[in-house]
Amino acid sequence: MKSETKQLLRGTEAIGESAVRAGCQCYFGYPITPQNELTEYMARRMLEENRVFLQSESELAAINMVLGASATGKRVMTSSSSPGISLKQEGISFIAAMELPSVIVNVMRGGPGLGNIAPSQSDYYQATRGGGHGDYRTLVYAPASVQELADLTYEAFDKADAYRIPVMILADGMMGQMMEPVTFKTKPKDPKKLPSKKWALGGSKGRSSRFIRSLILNPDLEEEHNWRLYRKHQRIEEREVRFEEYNMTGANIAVVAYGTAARIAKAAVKRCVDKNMHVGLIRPITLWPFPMKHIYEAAGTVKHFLTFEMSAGQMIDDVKLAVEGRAGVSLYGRPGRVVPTPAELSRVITRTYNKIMKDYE
Amino acid sequence: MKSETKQLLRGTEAIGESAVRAGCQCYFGYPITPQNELTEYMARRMLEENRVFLQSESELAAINMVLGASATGKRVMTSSSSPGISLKQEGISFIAAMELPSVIVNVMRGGPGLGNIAPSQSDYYQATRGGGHGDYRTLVYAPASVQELADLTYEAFDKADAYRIPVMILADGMMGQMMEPVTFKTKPKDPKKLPSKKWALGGSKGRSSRFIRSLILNPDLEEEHNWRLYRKHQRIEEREVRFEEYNMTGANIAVVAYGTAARIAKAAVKRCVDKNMHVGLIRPITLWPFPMKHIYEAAGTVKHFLTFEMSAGQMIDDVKLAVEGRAGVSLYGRPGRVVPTPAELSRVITRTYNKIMKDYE
Amino acid sequence: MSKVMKKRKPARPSTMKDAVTHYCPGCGHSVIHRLVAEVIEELGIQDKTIGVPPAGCAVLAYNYFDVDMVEAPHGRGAAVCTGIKRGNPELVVFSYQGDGDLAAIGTAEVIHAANRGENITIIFVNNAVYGMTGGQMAPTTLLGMKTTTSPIGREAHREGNPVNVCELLAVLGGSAYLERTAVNSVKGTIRTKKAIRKAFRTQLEGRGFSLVEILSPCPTNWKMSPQKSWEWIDEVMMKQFPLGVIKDTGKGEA
Amino acid sequence: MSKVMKKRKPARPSTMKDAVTHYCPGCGHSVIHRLVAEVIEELGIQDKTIGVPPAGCAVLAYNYFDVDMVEAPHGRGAAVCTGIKRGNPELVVFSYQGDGDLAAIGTAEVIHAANRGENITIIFVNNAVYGMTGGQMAPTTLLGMKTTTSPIGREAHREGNPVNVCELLAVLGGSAYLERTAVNSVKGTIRTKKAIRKAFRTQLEGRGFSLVEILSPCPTNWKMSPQKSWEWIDEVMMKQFPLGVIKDTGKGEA
Amino acid sequence: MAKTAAKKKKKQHKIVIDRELCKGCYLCIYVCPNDNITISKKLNAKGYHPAEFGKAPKCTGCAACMLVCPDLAIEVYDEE
Amino acid sequence: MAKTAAKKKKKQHKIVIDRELCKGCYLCIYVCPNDNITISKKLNAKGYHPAEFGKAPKCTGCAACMLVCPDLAIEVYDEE
Amino acid sequence: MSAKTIFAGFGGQGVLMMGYCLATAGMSQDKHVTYLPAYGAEVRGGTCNCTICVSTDEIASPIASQPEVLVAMNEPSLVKFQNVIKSGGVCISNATLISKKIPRNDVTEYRVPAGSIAEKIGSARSANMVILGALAAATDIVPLSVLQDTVASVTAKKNKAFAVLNEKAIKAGYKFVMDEKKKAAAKKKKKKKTSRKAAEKSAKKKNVKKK
Amino acid sequence: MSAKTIFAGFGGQGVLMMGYCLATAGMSQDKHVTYLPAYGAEVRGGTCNCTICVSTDEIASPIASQPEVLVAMNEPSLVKFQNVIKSGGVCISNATLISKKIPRNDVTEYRVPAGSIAEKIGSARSANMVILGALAAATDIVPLSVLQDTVASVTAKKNKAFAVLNEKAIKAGYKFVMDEKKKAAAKKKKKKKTSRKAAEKSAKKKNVKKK
Ligand SMILES: Cc1ncc(C[n+]2csc(CCOP(=O)(O)OP(=O)(O)O)c2C)c(N)n1
Ligand SMILES: Cc1ncc(C[n+]2csc(CCOP(=O)(O)OP(=O)(O)O)c2C)c(N)n1
Ligand code: SF4
Ligand code: SF4
Ligand code: SF4
Ligand code: SF4
Ligand code: SF4
Ligand code: SF4
Ligand SMILES: [Mg+2]
Ligand SMILES: [Mg+2]
Repeated sequence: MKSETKQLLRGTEAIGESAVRAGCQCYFGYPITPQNELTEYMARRMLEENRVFLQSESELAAINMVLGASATGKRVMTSSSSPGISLKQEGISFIAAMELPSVIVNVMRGGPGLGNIAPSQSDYYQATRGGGHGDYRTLVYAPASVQELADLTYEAFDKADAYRIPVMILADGMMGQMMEPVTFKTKPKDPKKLPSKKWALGGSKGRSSRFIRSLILNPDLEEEHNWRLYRKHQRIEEREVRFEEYNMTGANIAVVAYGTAARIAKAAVKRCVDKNMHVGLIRPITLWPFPMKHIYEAAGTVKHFLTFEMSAGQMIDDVKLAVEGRAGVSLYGRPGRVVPTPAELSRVITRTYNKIMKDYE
Repeated sequence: MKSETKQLLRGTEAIGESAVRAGCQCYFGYPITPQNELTEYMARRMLEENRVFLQSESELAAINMVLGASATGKRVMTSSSSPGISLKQEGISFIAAMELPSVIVNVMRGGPGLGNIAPSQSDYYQATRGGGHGDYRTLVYAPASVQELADLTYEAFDKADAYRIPVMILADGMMGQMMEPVTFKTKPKDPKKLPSKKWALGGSKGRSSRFIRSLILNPDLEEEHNWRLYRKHQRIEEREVRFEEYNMTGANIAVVAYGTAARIAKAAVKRCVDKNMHVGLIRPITLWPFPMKHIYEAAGTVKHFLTFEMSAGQMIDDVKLAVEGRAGVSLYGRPGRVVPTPAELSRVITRTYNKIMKDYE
Repeated sequence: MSKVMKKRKPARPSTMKDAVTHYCPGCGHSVIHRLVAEVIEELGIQDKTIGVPPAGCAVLAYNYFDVDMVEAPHGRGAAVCTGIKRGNPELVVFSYQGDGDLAAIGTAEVIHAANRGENITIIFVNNAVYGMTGGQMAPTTLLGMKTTTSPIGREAHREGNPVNVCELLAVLGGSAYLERTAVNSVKGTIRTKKAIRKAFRTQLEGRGFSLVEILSPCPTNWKMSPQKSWEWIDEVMMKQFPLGVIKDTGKGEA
Repeated sequence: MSKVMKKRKPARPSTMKDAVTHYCPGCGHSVIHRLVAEVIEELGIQDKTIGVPPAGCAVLAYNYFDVDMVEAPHGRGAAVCTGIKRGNPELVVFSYQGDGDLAAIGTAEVIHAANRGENITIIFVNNAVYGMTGGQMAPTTLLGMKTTTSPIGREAHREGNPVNVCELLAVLGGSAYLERTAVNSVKGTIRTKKAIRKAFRTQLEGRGFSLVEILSPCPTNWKMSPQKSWEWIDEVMMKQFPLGVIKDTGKGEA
Repeated sequence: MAKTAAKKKKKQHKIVIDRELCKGCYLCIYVCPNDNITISKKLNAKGYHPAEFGKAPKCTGCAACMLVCPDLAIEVYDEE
Repeated sequence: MAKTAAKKKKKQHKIVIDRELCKGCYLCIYVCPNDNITISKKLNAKGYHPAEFGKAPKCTGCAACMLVCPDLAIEVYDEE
Repeated sequence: MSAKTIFAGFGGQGVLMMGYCLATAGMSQDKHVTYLPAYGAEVRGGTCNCTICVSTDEIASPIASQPEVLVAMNEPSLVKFQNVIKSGGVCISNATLISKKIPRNDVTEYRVPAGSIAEKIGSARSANMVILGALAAATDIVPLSVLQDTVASVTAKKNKAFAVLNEKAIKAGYKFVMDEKKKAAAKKKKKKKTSRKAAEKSAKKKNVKKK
Repeated sequence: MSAKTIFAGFGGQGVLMMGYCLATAGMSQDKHVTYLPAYGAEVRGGTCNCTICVSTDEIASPIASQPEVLVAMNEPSLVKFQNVIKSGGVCISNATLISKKIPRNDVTEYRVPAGSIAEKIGSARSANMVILGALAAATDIVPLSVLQDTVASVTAKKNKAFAVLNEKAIKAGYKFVMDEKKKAAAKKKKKKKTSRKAAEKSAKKKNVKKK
């Protein structure tokens, strides 16, 4: 898996291999479908690389092992799927509060409850609003191909370190299980040569001791801490927004979709374009920070935004927040983990298109 | 505590006593400040009433005990505070998916992480968007006085049963610790005389066996299930919205605040009114469903909405979603658990007011 | 040969639904299901029993058992049972859990249910592996055993030691009846049924927490034929997990 | 009397910060802090030690210990230590946990850390009660003992039995050194320090999981004078929690 | 078992295997003391070669096969 | 202990209690074999009546008080 | 009318009981009341306090950033809160334990030797009731009689003898402050007469200080 | 060009390996490819399948609701997927295990006795490779040579002898279908000649059925 040539990789493997290449030093995880292959991949690869792999007794343990390893400055990752990510919420809140860099992969399954394991996007709220308690955010990447899974996982480690924040890779069962050609574009990093972290713990040799904690009993200091986090979040909102556009010039209707849904959406939009409709696609690559400004600006000319989500409608909140009433916003949701075909979706787009354009005549 | 006369009660005690009066049959909980007094109150009272109190080994265990007892049709409650509620997210997602009625009290503390225990409102997202995985909602009450804590807790049990949904009481440390006069207006319910639940488990005597589960492997059925939940949510959105208004007729600026923040806001608004400003207050009592329609309509005349939250800004999303760009929306957030005084807040309102009115001149 | 032949008591107890299980050929779950169902039938408690299936290969147990059932999140069977039983002491409550479910993620819940002496019964299926998720290491995976997450074989210093659940629970004050059996022989199957009956009786007598740990083949993830799996239980598993009654606070007969 | 007097080795070890603790008068935590700090000082490991304080009365331990520390969420000390130690085998890692923290919410984490033989040390302060949250029942609360959540006294059938943590962990393959001591006498304090030293040594020798369970007074929540608390440990607590080395897989001297 | 069988010598026994329920684990074959069970050459609908009651059975009705059959595929019949 | 003290008979010992560090738990009083420690009548800033080294001490320097003092309030001094 | 009172002292001084009695007394007069303990078991030691608001109107915040009244049962509490008392407010301190005076001129201070008064009556533990009586005299939040009834009914459940003691203690505290008031009034008169000029001077500095 | 193929059968029939080889072959030709296994370890038993898409354009969905090609290795798989094949598509079935024909006229069906062919060659386990060869003949997704190279490099890691077997198997499968095609073409010609009318009639019913 070390060559820089194109290879056919499963989504979960691409994540794993990229993590190894990014210098991930510790992986802690607990099995859950549909991401078992990632845990299994790490079991093999980390052993090969003489790094740390540990199957924890639970997701709770895993996220707290992440907390511990990260506090010592290690690059560290964990992965799970929806119910397991729910169990990690307390830990994630702590990690965010303590500003510990970490990479968390959620290969979503259908919820709520045990749900099922077909592709789903119903953890959007949890990922973007912080399912845990308190004012915090995690940087959320939503890749739409195995190549992008690989690329964004690699970057996630750098962003986590740069902002001292948990970064989430949000994929679904299809992204995780699917194989596609992948090329690793950069050289693997040697964990021993990563820049050192000034804040990290490692024994107080040659300096005074320090501690990392989230308990701040003094309300004034706690408020200060929270505003500090807030300002960091604002910096991230300014700098880290990513999205992809397709055919947006002159579009009357913009479809907004991410991940697997965006792939379907792109094909559906193409079909519509072939039929001379002015339809475009906005694909947020970061879900938080969400491309607010961009969609706001697009709302100056776009008449309607159709969000397509494999959920009962979660991202639509962010689209509406971005649009600020300057254009219509509607939802095509498929919360049952039945991935629609491009043909189906293109019919939905067409219907919406005709209706909107009629209103405008 | 059984008399119907006015008595001085702590918020946590009012919740506990109301639960007992609502016929709560089982309480499962784990200590955490600032709601220990509720757990302790239940320890005493449930024993007196010969009902079930159990201090569980953890919040995880507690929420799953709730799941079990609720599946047999019992009226059941659990309570915790922010980190403990985070730990319960997986269970809440299951309970929502399985449509099991239950009452969950969150006496919020300041987060993220261990944070502190001063009054805070930073679990708004978690409560209203479902911090757990999947498409689900919980009905969320945000009382602003000890009397209201008592009243809404009592009702929460009925609503939970009526909609087969988890209902959350969202309070903060101040609401939980504070004592105020309380009158219990209705007679205590005898748990033995509660209407029976047709769907509940209890052994298959005289009928065929049944089961309750959230695993729905067939994607079509899972989608159907999710849409069914969605329609239920819509019904709740139509019927269960509650809010209070103060001085909204002719208001140029509306302050939006809930819970403790709303008390401060009301006093601050009064001060402004005394100074002849046209300022009103909207206090959502249900956070989900949020008074969307009402605020939308208000936005026809109100020029600006100032949300005041003891967080870095969470409810503001819902206010913006309601306003749809028809008026300005801004935030006065205090995420440090420093409760501002009415005087402070009235200065903020005044500043905003002057600026907005100038813009309109 | 042409004599009139009469069907003996049918293989399928009345407490099982008429469904084909999804289990792999030779899987121990199938047999254990039947044994539990037979005991429920024989004790005449079908209409007052509530079962709690796990997340694990037995996740669909409610499709097979003809009793009221409610699903538990992964590992929380003991807590769900506690909720049911505390609220309804008159019901018979059991959970059915795998070794990942009970001995990994559900450790705290089972220990505290046992410690409190919750009057419930747990059917604990130890197949030394996470079956449902595809053969990862379980707390009960044996030293040296290769799984998808212990690719070069489990070693104590790296992956830790196998957990002996019965011995662990025996330390706790509230555990009343703990036995380990195996379904890898005719005898073992008969013994297992006896143990299950004893466990339910323990509950019916109100004596507290009962658990039967059953060594059970998972031919699929062990990558063995069913027959070889049976032998492996004898030859390897039983060394780590000796059979027998680990604890019994009562005198009652089996 | 007017002779020249010289201060003996000062009471405050160099491994403690110059801070006044927030603990109540007579609280065992204060003493145990000092003992741990002294051992760290004596072993010369101050600059390679990482401590993990709990949620519990000792939540602010990082204000007192002069070593690197990182806070764990309630109950997760063992998991946090595992993360640190696996990533940094050269460091000395300990967590400091109360009985609610370790024996209730943190049960699974401590059991599995012990079972894996994580090479870490746990200082386990058993004061039979949730101190920080105001005196609720802990897993180690004694039968008959009244707490705010066992208002008529703990009874086994309702609130369950006290949990003997050392005895439970002793069953597990990876636990190397387990001892129970008490800080309710001069002798007990000396013995406790020895046990703590032995536990850290166990880690330094790479022998695996070590834990010292320390019976510790909580005069506030026991509603007793400090002196009465000491006596109560002798007269009541030690009956349920006998002192001594529960497990030691090595031969090394104390 | 052997004794009982001897006593009831005259009574005949047989088993019936539901070939569609059978998943071909062959544990029945493994336990049958009299080698009464064999493997069918034909696949069933699930794709397994089901077990078959042999041609020249010496069935004692011991029910061992039934007891271990994970898939409730075996029923034992006794002479009236 | 007693023996050692006897041998070193001529050396004197004393303790110094920091009255502001003391929280008044009186465990030092409880353990001192020679009843050297008493309770101050005056409160300290924290509101406790601190322990005080007695007027006629027979201090053997055994350090029992120092060892059990939870609040590091006691230092032992030995004659040079 | 709306008045916020902070009661502060060591744990064990009956600080929360004082607050509870005042709030209950207010409630019995159909006033709006809130009682807010400084919760925070998460930190042990230090002072303990509670804030009571009694008002004829709805109460916004049960927190007092500027209380009208401070009751300080020990010195650290006095130090902690002395600067937040509203200008023109009242400070009642337990002079048995507190030697300091409040370093402000815009606050009326009553230094009540509650400990010694209580001891004289029969039990040092009634010091808090002495202070409650003092409060009734020093402010108009609730009348003495209402306070007495409240304390009687609140403590009725406990011990009869104790109830008698409490009543005595309240009265004693009340009397002490009334006497002080009289003295102060007398002094003031005297002062007025003797040195009008000096008074004017000091008024600028000491402002509202009436004692 | 864009073609989706579903491979389906029992576990153990090498279904996933077939899919992997096809996808790899497509990739080696710089096409866009996706490989999607029907994951779902959460349910045991039943059939196992995977979907491969090979395309000159970006691939939207790796799921095939209407695959161009179905490879059915056992009867349940044929039954499960026979109705979703795109009209005009291809169905390759393992005739050794499947006696049924596909009940559609708008699909070209190749009934390849892969099991027996493979057995003749030397190992029944190569049945999947026979089918792969058949696929190369029946469709133009990837050329035979590319498929052969791919299989060689994929299986190279394993066993040399096995590689030789595989090559033979692929060729045999290829040949089988090519022969069938020839036969069909011949038949068609004949049919055309002999009964134009009948053909026209049946064309309405059988439509695109070319065999
Ligand atoms: C919170 C959570 N984590 C992980 C999973 C995934 N999961 C389902 S079953 C299982 C383990 C099954 O193993 P075991 O309990 O031994 O049962 P078996 O399948 O072997 O019978 C896991 C990890 C889950 N469903 N929920
Ligand atoms: C998830 C979570 N649940 C509950 C709490 C509240 N909490 C803090 S400490 C504690 C128990 C403390 O008891 P123990 O561990 O015995 O320590 P002690 O204070 O007695 O030393 C609890 C329940 C928390 N902080 N986090
Ligand atoms: S995977 Fe193992 S445990 Fe699961 S059904 Fe198959 S054989 Fe049984
Ligand atoms: S509450 Fe108990 S454990 Fe906590 S500091 Fe006080 S005495 Fe110590
Ligand atoms: S035991 Fe049952 S399933 Fe197994 S081969 Fe025999 S009949 Fe078939
Ligand atoms: S009943 Fe006994 S003898 Fe007859 S086939 Fe079954 S195992 Fe063999
Ligand atoms: S032991 Fe220490 S804190 Fe306690 S009374 Fe003595 S000097 Fe004071
Ligand atoms: S050193 Fe020993 S003798 Fe001296 S005061 Fe302390 S306890 Fe008493
Ligand atoms: Mg298992
Ligand atoms: Mg404790």
